[in-house]
Amino acid sequence: MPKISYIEAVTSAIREEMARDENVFVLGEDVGKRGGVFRATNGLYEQFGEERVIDTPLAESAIAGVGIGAAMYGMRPIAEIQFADFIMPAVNQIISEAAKIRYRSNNDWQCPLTIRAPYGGGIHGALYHSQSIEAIFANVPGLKIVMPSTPYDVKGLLKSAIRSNDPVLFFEHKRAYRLIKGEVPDDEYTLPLGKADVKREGEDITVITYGMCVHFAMQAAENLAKEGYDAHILDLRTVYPLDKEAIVEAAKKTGKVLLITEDNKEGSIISEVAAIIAENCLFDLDAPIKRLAGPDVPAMPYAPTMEKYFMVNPDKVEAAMKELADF
Amino acid sequence: MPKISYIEAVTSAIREEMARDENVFVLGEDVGKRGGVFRATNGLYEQFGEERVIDTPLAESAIAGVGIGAAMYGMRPIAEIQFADFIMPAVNQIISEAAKIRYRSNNDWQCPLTIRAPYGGGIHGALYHSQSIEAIFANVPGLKIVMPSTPYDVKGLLKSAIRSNDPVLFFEHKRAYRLIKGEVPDDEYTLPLGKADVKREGEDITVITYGMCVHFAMQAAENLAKEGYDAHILDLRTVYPLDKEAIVEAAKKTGKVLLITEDNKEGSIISEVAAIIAENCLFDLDAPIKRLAGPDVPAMPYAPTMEKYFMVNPDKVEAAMKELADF
Amino acid sequence: MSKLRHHQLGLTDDDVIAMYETMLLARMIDERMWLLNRAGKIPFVISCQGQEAAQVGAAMALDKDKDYVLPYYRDMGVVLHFGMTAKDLLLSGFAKAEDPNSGGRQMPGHFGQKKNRIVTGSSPVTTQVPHAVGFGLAAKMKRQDFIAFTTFGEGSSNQGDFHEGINFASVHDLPVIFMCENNKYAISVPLEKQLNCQHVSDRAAAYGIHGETVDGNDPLAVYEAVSKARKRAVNGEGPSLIETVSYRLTPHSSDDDDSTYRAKEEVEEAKKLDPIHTFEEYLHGAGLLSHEGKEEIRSKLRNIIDDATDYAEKAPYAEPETALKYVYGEE
Amino acid sequence: MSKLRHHQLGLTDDDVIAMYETMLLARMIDERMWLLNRAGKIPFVISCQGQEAAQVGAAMALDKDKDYVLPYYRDMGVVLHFGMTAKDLLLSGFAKAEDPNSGGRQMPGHFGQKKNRIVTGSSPVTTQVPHAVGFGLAAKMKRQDFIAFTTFGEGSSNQGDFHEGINFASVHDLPVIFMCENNKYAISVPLEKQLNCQHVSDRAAAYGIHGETVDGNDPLAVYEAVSKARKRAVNGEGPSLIETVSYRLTPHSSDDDDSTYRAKEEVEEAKKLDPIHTFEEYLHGAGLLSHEGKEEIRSKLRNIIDDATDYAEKAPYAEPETALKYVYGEE
Ligand SMILES: Cc1ncc(C[n+]2csc(CCOP(=O)(O)OP(=O)(O)O)c2C)c(N)n1
Ligand SMILES: Cc1ncc(C[n+]2csc(CCOP(=O)(O)OP(=O)(O)O)c2C)c(N)n1
Ligand SMILES: [Mg+2]
Ligand SMILES: [Mg+2]
Repeated sequence: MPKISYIEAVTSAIREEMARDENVFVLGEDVGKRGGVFRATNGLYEQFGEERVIDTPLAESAIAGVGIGAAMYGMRPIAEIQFADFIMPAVNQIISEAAKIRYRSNNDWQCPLTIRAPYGGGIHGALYHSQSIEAIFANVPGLKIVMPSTPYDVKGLLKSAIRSNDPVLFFEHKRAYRLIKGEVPDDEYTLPLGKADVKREGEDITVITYGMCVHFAMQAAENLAKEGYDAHILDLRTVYPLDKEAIVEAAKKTGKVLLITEDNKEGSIISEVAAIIAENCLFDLDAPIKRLAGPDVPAMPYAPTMEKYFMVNPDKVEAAMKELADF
Repeated sequence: MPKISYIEAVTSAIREEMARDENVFVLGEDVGKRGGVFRATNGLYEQFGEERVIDTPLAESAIAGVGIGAAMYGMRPIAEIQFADFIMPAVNQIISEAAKIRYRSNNDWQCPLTIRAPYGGGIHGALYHSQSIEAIFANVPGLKIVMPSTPYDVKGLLKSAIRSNDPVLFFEHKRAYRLIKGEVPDDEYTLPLGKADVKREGEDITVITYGMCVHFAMQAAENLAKEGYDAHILDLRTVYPLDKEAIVEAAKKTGKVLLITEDNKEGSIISEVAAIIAENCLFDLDAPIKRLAGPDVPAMPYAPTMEKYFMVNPDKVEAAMKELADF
Repeated sequence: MSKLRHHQLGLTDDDVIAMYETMLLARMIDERMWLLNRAGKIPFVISCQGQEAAQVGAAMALDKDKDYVLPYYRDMGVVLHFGMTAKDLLLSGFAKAEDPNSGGRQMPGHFGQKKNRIVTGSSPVTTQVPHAVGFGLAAKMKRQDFIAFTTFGEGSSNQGDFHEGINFASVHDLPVIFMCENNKYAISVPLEKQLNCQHVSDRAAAYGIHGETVDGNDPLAVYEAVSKARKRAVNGEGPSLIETVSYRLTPHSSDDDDSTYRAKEEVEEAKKLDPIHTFEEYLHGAGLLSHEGKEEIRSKLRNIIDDATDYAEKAPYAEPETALKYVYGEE
Repeated sequence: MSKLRHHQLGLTDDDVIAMYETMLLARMIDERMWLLNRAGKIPFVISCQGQEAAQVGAAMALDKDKDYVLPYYRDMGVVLHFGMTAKDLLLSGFAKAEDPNSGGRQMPGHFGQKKNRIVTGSSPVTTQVPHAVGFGLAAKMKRQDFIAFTTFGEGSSNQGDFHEGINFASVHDLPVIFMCENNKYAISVPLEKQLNCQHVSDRAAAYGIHGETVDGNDPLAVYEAVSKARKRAVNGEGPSLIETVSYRLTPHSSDDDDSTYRAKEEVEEAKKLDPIHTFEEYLHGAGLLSHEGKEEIRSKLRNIIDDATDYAEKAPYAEPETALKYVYGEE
């Protein structure tokens, strides 16, 4: 199988879906000639023309709202928000509109819209180009939130998002774009939304996480394996609504659970994961649930000292895993 | 002590703060001549004039954003969002701006803004006049979120919010406005932000909740007391950042914990409460943590059958408490 | 050629009688809703009263077999013309399962009915504006000759979505008609505290598009403006911003008490221009509507509304646990 | 009376030399930042190049001891005039603890310095527009004679906050100047894909306020427009929308490659109107700047920048755990 980068997986998923279905189109800021500021839509303008790869005015509420309208008509828009941090002006359209269209119309209308946005830190992006913003939407029934960690998952899940008849927020880790490479089959495939994935089987401790932290955990697990600790790693992939069964199963498997997010700790995705475990398999636990996350400060500073202090990294993950294993 | 209603506590807190400090002013839709659609600002226009009780254009992002600017100058604006559901267009101003002003300026600027909004269901408000929306903001360091249950708490906490040098979201339960009455001293007092409050001491089970559900739990506790069950009830009051110490103490006290919110369950405030308990006092628990919440559907329907089905109510609370006590 | 205005606009006598009937039906359903509300039978009403001419005049200028409408909560006149029935509207008022708008999930006034191309709406104002632009974009991409028509109040024209949506449509010359139903109040806040330009339609200049203000009490004036806007739209000449000026004859909603912020005399003065009456006079003057004809129409409509009310009142609510349905599509 | 334009505007010879020096200082700091970026010493630059005339011309028309400025990320010329120093800016470029804007927490270009009434800014565009209105509201409520001045790009004039903010200011006649620095691009997206009106200032009509477009390469034209706007503002005549038209001479930022979306020739053409050169020519023609005088100024500024660079490079970063500070105020 060929190895491609995380961002190439994004581009090829979009390209294939656009070729497959003429109702699929892309809209966003700088997605056309420029091919996106990260170049995720690179080449699509040339291949599909400016009518299907639309450079919009600088206005996120319109990007989402126009996408919603087109989706209700029957198109399958893929809206790009340039940085996840800039999704905020579109929150009303996403939460009040996209998420509620099917429900409020008693299944008469639907909104097959995909919103993509790069998120995450560790790239000197400072307060407004580094945030994890999924928690804002992770209490909004009607939405699905996908945050893949590998090129394989990116491609399969992005295709499913585009084909889904419901709105999907698809958050891509911007540091993973060029850093993470992986095997992706040439043949067409999709992966189911809403399903977590065991990325490593293990017996001693369970790590549940998503995004870049999956890679940190995998790396730490290899180091710890040499010391005789065997980690089980569950990649949530879809962070809302969560795959409760997979979470409970993974927690029960080892009885020691470490939850990791690079988001601020309080009120994050892993809070709900902890709640699910505490509700469903408390008596299977041999240690308190442990959470590793960013500190509760507004966002990641620019200066390298403070950015590093904020960020979850492989060392912090390894230390937390070891501490839990030794509990 | 005189008994006043929940909404009278709101009005009198604002009136007293406006009288005390000329920098305090009110802005929002219909807050002037109309005195607010719920009449929370009743009489203030007459008393303080239209310059300090400002009917704004119908634009929430401006209400928040203009409030932020005025607050940075040194004013103490109280912005009313007519229904909490309509805070969505202001999310960018609240999350990207208000919450981060102190941090991003390294303590050079600050934003003493209070945003009030009525939330909550059970008033035939349907999908867009019934929601609990606190979870959207409960992952945003820099904000404080207050959701009081009694007139006494309303008055003391709203005054503290107005005097706070940081932005505070102050969510008032609209069904409580006229339904809930309570004693409020004539003398000036304030209550600390960030502190939960034990509303009932008990030994058998712990209920942790906020807003209208506090009253449901108190009512259920009285019924259950007759059956010999003694409930301990903690009112969170400030739902972000949470009062971790009080939560852990309350959980430890009985070892059986019921968490209640009228919000959708997944990703709600009580998810974080569960996580805190699972992290800090797992071995003190005698039963799995139990959560009672709204179902994970976009929002509460209008038809009375479905609205009732959605809503937490005293019967559902009593049943859940009893089940937990019998565990 | 006839001197009658409606003939000059290409409308037949039957057309204007139909126009009148739809206006009157909207008014009479609205009045029935208030009665039911005051009798404690339905929890909420939000009215079209005073805006029927703007709504029906505009709707009749559209192609009701092709165009998509994204109405706001007062637009009973629009949805009636587009195929919603009195029964549908009463079912919505009573929040019954059979309500085609939402199955009783939303308040009345939250219109939506896919088979009639009435696009589902919500409560937060102005969100429908970018949606309409999305429909316009789809028309352009799919080379279809429908247009999208959306409405909102003058207060709502101050929301960011108004600006962002119209700007997008203007850059791409999309076939969309934006119609502001200026009724002088946003709940209690009068026009002059909402905006500082003379006409809401002055805002068209910000987008380089056609802007126009017409008398919202005159259905023929509105018909004319919207007809021309539709022609421009399908010819690729881009969107238009039309403002209809009228007056909100009722309180904002059944929860409102307008005596706290406006004088009775002001309302009485506005009632003199009530479009139902002024249009009746026009039809009378044109020899199309006699006193008896009027009474006949009224009693016909009253029967329709009586039947609809009966039906809706007796219809069942949705089962409680159906509240769990349709969060996501069935896979 | 002198025929020299600056004299007619009430500016002394010293004033225009100061104007030129501030423009040039901004340009030279910006150039230094690019060198440091390309040398791998600082991670990010976003430029003022091409907009110095608009920025300094405007800033000099304000009262720098009273007014509040809410600049956007390119406004180095504005903040320099309001008292920020080369050292401050280099400290920000290097993200050092002593950076007065944010203590190294924000990227360069995110200005803020309370003592100079430079209001802290963020990355999401246009959020500063309603903030400026809030300062204007405070001025009115507290009967102070300061005004608020805010800037943004033409792309950013399509955000909802532009509309909502200016509308609010217009309804309340607040002392605010909204200045759009139109540099023809929003990253890669050219003007004609951003908006459909001829001038961004046409949008003033939507708010019934004064709108005006001026040559952004001419600091005197900008000075004049902003002076008049300030006068109107303090006289209670409300806000103004001023558009300065120039060109973005650099890529969008140090992360951008503009060759993917615009022709070299277009940039070269625009460089002929580079305000640094055209204003030099004006001063030369006025007999105020000789070749030697120019070199003297340049070498003075170069020394200042060298010192600032040295200082900033050696200055310490904030300690890691200080990242926890200032989430909330100390009680
Ligand atoms: C975003 C938002 N904010 C506030 C409200 C509450 N609200 C409902 S209608 C209304 C006034 C609307 O005025 P206008 O746009 O003039 O329409 P009208 O009701 O006069 O027809 C307000 C403030 C809302 N529905 N949505
Ligand atoms: C809300 C938001 N969306 C997107 C961005 C990313 N972004 C930064 S600058 C920019 C273009 C701004 O163009 P313009 O307003 O014309 O200002 P210019 O950079 O040309 O001076 C974009 C899209 C942002 N900062 N904020
Ligand atoms: Mg109105
Ligand atoms: Mg620009």
